[in-house]
Amino acid sequence: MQLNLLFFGVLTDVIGVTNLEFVTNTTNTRTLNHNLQKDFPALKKYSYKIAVNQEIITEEKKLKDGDEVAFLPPFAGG
Amino acid sequence: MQLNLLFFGVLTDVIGVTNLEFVTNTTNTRTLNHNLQKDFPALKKYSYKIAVNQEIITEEKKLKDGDEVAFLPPFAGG
Amino acid sequence: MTKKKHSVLVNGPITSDFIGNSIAKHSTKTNIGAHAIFLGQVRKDLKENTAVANIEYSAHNEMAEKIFEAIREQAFEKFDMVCMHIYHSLGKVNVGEVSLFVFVSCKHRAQSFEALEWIVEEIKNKVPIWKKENYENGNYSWIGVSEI
Amino acid sequence: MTKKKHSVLVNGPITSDFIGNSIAKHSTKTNIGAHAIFLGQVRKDLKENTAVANIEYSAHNEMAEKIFEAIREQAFEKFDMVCMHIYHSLGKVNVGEVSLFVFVSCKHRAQSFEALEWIVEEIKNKVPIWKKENYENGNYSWIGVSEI
Repeated sequence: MQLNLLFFGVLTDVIGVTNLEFVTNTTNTRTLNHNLQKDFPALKKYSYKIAVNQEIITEEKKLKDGDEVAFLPPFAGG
Repeated sequence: MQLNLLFFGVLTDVIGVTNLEFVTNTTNTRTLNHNLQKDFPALKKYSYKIAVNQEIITEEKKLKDGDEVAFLPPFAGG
Repeated sequence: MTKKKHSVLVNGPITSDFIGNSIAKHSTKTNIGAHAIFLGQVRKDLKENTAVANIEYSAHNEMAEKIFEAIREQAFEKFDMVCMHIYHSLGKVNVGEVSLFVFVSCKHRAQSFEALEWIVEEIKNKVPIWKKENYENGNYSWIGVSEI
Repeated sequence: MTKKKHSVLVNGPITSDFIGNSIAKHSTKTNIGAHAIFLGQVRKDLKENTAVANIEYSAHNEMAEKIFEAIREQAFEKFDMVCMHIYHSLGKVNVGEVSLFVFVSCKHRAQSFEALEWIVEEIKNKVPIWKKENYENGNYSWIGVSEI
């Protein structure tokens, strides 16, 4: 299945892009995050939240084809 | 001696003027206020503070020639 | 910290152009991070068979300016402000127009909120200003006055 | 109670003309007695050997607009407001320019202070917006980020 990964703030520097069409067998956020941290070890240095389809998740969440998964460092608006 | 009496807000309606050059033998604010209330009985219907030379007084105060005595109804700025 | 003095009392309403210009002037003060602004606008309150047309402000001008200055001094003692300005109308201000403009500028936002509210309350409580509500039917009444 | 929706996120700085015009538009709302306004201005903070030149704002736009709308709805539930508006910059905003404009209008002042502070804190805490400080020497840093 394909996920639409979005990276913001400092994470765009870490990943090198803001947007990643990601083809994967991973079906939950925990594994997705784990795999990304393997591919991009620098990710581990930062704290961030994950939003699936624009809802911030607080626990592991199942993923389905076409989901948007956003990686959100601490907010700094204003 | 002569006092410069100033009336504000609703008191300008009661006295009919905003400014009164007042020649008197009265030497303190209590008597002055009392005499004014005799001349203008409607004054008694309103609450107001008295300021002598732009300082609000909380007790009776002696008056001297040339003093400014202001009659101040409740403030309503803003 | 800027403490430039100006006359607080101004004739007639405070225009949105004036407010916009005041804001614009602060772009050179690059140590400011937060502005908090209060505007008092004249409400068209309804009365029996009529409505407010305008408010006519009067003051003991000299005494009012002294007290505005005292509020200013105290505000700078109490709060960590970069600068602050107060403007208050005298004379007629129509419904929908602004009669009070309080403008507080600080490095950080927390102080700006605290200072703004404190200053507005001080103005309401301590400055010898009076307002006469003029109604559309030609009547008027003095605000804040209750007969004893 | 007016709840007209507009896009909160705007490109570039929020100008004093825009703010002045927003204020002017409220003169027809004659049930308003008190406006409280917050403006966030970009500070020229000093860093080792350099200083902030501008802040570059980015957001998860769609998610941010939804959260701004939720803050708006909650604010109308919590506070007795006549109307309220929020504008937040995206992209570069230079030092001295305004990047956040929160405009609360109420019948009475007490609610306007409370609502203003609540809304600003909600924006700071809940909206997915990020800022990158660009320095005069060409370096930059992301604000609010601490390495674990």
